[in-house]
Amino acid sequence: MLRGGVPVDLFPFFYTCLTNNKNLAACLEEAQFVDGPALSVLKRARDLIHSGWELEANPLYGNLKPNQQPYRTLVLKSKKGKTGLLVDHYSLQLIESAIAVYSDCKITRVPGDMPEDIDSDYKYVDFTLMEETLKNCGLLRKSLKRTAGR
Amino acid sequence: MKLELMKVNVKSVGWGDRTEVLKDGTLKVNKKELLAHVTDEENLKSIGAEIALPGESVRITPVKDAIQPRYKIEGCGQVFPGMVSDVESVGEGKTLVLEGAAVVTCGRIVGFQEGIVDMSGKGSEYTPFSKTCNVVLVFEPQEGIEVYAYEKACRLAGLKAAMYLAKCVYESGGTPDKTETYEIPPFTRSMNAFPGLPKVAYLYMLQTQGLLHDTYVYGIDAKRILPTMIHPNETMDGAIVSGNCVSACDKNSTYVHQNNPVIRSLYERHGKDINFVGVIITNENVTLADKRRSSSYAVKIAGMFGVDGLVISEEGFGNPDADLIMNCHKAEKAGIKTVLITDEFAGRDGASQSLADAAPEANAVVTAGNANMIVVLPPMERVIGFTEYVNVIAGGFDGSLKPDGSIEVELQAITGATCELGFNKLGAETW
Amino acid sequence: MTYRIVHYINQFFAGIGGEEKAGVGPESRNGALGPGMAFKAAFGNEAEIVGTVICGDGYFAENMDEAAEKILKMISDLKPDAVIAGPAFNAGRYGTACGAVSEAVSKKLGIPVVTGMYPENPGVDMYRKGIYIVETSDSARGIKDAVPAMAKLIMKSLRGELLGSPADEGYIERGVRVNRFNDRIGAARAVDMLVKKLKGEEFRTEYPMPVFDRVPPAEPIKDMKNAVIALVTSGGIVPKGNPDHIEASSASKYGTYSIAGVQSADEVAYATAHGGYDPTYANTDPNRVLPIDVLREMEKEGEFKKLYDYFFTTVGNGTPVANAKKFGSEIGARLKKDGVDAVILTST
Amino acid sequence: MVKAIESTGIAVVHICTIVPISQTVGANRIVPAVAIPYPLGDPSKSREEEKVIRRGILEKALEALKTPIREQTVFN
Repeated sequence: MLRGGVPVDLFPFFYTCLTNNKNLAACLEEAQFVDGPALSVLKRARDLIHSGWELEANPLYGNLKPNQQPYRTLVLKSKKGKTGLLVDHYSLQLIESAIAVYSDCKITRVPGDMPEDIDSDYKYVDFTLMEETLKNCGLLRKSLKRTAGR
Repeated sequence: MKLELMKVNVKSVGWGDRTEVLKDGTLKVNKKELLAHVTDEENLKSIGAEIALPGESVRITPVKDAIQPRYKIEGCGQVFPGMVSDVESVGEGKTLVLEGAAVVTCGRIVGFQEGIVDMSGKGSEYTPFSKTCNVVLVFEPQEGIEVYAYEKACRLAGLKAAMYLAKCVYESGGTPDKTETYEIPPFTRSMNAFPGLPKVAYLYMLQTQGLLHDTYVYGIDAKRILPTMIHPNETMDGAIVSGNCVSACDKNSTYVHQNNPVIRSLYERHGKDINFVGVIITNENVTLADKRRSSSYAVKIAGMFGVDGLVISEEGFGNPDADLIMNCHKAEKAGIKTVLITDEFAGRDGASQSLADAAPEANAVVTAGNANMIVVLPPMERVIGFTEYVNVIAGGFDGSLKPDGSIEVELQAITGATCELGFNKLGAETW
Repeated sequence: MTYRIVHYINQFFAGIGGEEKAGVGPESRNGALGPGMAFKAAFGNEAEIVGTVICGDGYFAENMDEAAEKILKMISDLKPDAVIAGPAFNAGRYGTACGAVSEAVSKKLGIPVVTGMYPENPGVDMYRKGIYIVETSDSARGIKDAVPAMAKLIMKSLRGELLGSPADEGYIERGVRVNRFNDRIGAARAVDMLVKKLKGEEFRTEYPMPVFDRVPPAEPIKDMKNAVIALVTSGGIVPKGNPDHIEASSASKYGTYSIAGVQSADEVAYATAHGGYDPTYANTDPNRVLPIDVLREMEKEGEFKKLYDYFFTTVGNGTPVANAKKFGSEIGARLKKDGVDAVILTST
Repeated sequence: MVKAIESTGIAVVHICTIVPISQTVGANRIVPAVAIPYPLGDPSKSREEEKVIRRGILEKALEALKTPIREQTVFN
């Protein structure tokens, strides 16, 4: 079986990407696109974690508040083969606390609620923050470009 | 390693024929020469230069970085190594400092970018850069260049300008008003220097999440480093440079890296209450594996040097809270006592959880304040930069720009307001 | 102008009677009554107690939502500018009622309100976040200190003055973070703190880690054979059909269901409402989460005396800490009242 | 929830799968459970065997309730 153009057996893990960012999804071999706010991405990830997936990257941003950034992209990994019901406790703890942070937020941003120009910037920054991780996990097919000074 | 900072006091800035510091402390700047020096036609369509002084009715936004003008006049290397100077190691010899001056760069890298510096009024109480005499550079990108190239061009232009100003002052015969000496001997000696005093190091966390959230050490993107030792004096020569454009309140601008208050405070107590043995830099990456690796490695270094205590400072919020807590937890488990410096995102009403992570070991925390607090900034007579973006800046929200020109924002929008290096007096308490 | 104030008190302070009268429902009377007389003196000409609303503590505890609604209506009918409740000192159910009434007044009427309690009153933990609770002593003997403190606070609020810190104003910490300028910069404070920590001297963190406000372990059960045990779960097991519509995640409520006579949480009568895990196993045999079957056996064998007649259930998945805490406080108060000795709480 | 109940003075034993989470929420008496979807059972066993497992966990829980402790304790 090929995944990202590479035989799966070469790696002990395979990865998946959950995102509500269309521009980012377009740069990936395969992405699970979530049509909804960032919180929906987190909840989808929680479901995956309960079925044995682990978070590759932290579910919170490093400098953007949930009430600013409408986009969220998560990379999860799974050990090859079926992992059954072994749940990664740390991932679960992280995703639950991230969900709590997002749910606590009084202002909810949804994709497309900003002027197009700024919306694209948010998509772009979401991409740049995950670019390195996506690359390392072999999920990235091409880079998202964005020119300055529109 | 010994470094002398030769400080020339700057009390005002004005344009002039020659770049120099007058007897009365006025920094005169030849605007044309300055602009010619920093020009970058390939990436920057235009560069404007303006002056903003403490107390003036001026707003600068969106501020990208602030840099203190410095220039090495003795010793190896030159300021901002690996960025605008050669990669040679710095931190030794003599460095001329224009104390009280700053180069402030202003450019819209992304549309939602924040960063307000008000030179007077309510906002000026919160930003450190209302107290400095600022030469403000305003950038417009060349058409068609990519965002990351634009960020880099802005970053380099600011550094060049800062170095240039200090260099001109030196060459025009500027004389220092005071000299500060910073010295820590080699480990073999420093380790035995003050028997009886606890050995203390500083664990210096750098924001390294990705483009527009990066920090550079000797020109290297710090997300690709393993935690390492750095001499505190190196930071004074600009070995650490900010490439961070997001979250104005708690991104560490290059200015605060150059003037790291933790390092200054540790030096102040050095030989009296503590034996300050060094600085460990570490990063704040996004993947869990990187976080685990870096926190374990950094604490291991601290352990190798047998330190008794660590001051740990964070940069940013959200997932870096996890790094902060890991660093703390692992250090305490290794028997090293820690004090953390962070800021809080407790919501506008202050009732939410301040940090995204917590540990019982984190029993000694200094806070730089709740960044969600709302402030109303009065209208200013002059605006440098672009205010139409204030409506969507990080701390702002729809309607934050009022018809009368005042803006209602979260503290987060104000540059350096909750600096997690502990640069300010702002804090928070439980009511 | 003279401000109009309404006072909320329980049956005891209204002079209706003690525990035997705790079941009386809400009523409204004109003017000041009981401790209201002391408030009246404290207010002088600035404010007037226009009415007193009374409710029995027992009645309130058993009919919380309905009682709060009725009381709120009585209060708003008196057109007050502000409300004072209690003080409740260390009376648990009275404190809970004062807290609930105060919170409702603050949220729904949007006027100033203050109550008073002893810090260990369970009402404090439940309501401190949303309202001002003046710290009082543990018994009614403290009335002479409580009244002026509460009066001062309410008058300040009425005049629109900003309230200062808990220490300055005498109220119990609400747990909100407020920015303040210190005398020294953060870095200097940090190094100072480290020096103290290294020397083993006392230091005070500026940000106490919230999650770790531990509760000391309760006393163990000495006589298990005579103990009443209650079953609580965050695994979301509910009577089939989920009659109270407990959410699959981020639950805003919990359910209380009778298991008197129930011998097993069988798949016919029970299912899970939890949205965070694969529900197949819990639905096939809900005893896997809510172990009624085995507990009944153990009860019969005399391992403990009795399984409490109700179980409490919610979905732990993504439920905000504040909600979980509120559920816990309410469940705890009820169990305490009913003489339950210990709780088995199961989570998935 | 555990903490709030215990703050009334009633002893609580928390039977849960993810012990670190239980520790974080401040439970004092913790008994580890089998797995998230079936904390007190095991679908791969027969119903009778499952009851034995369940009994074992619950007996441990009663034991925990009888044990005087001074700090957070996991009863394995």
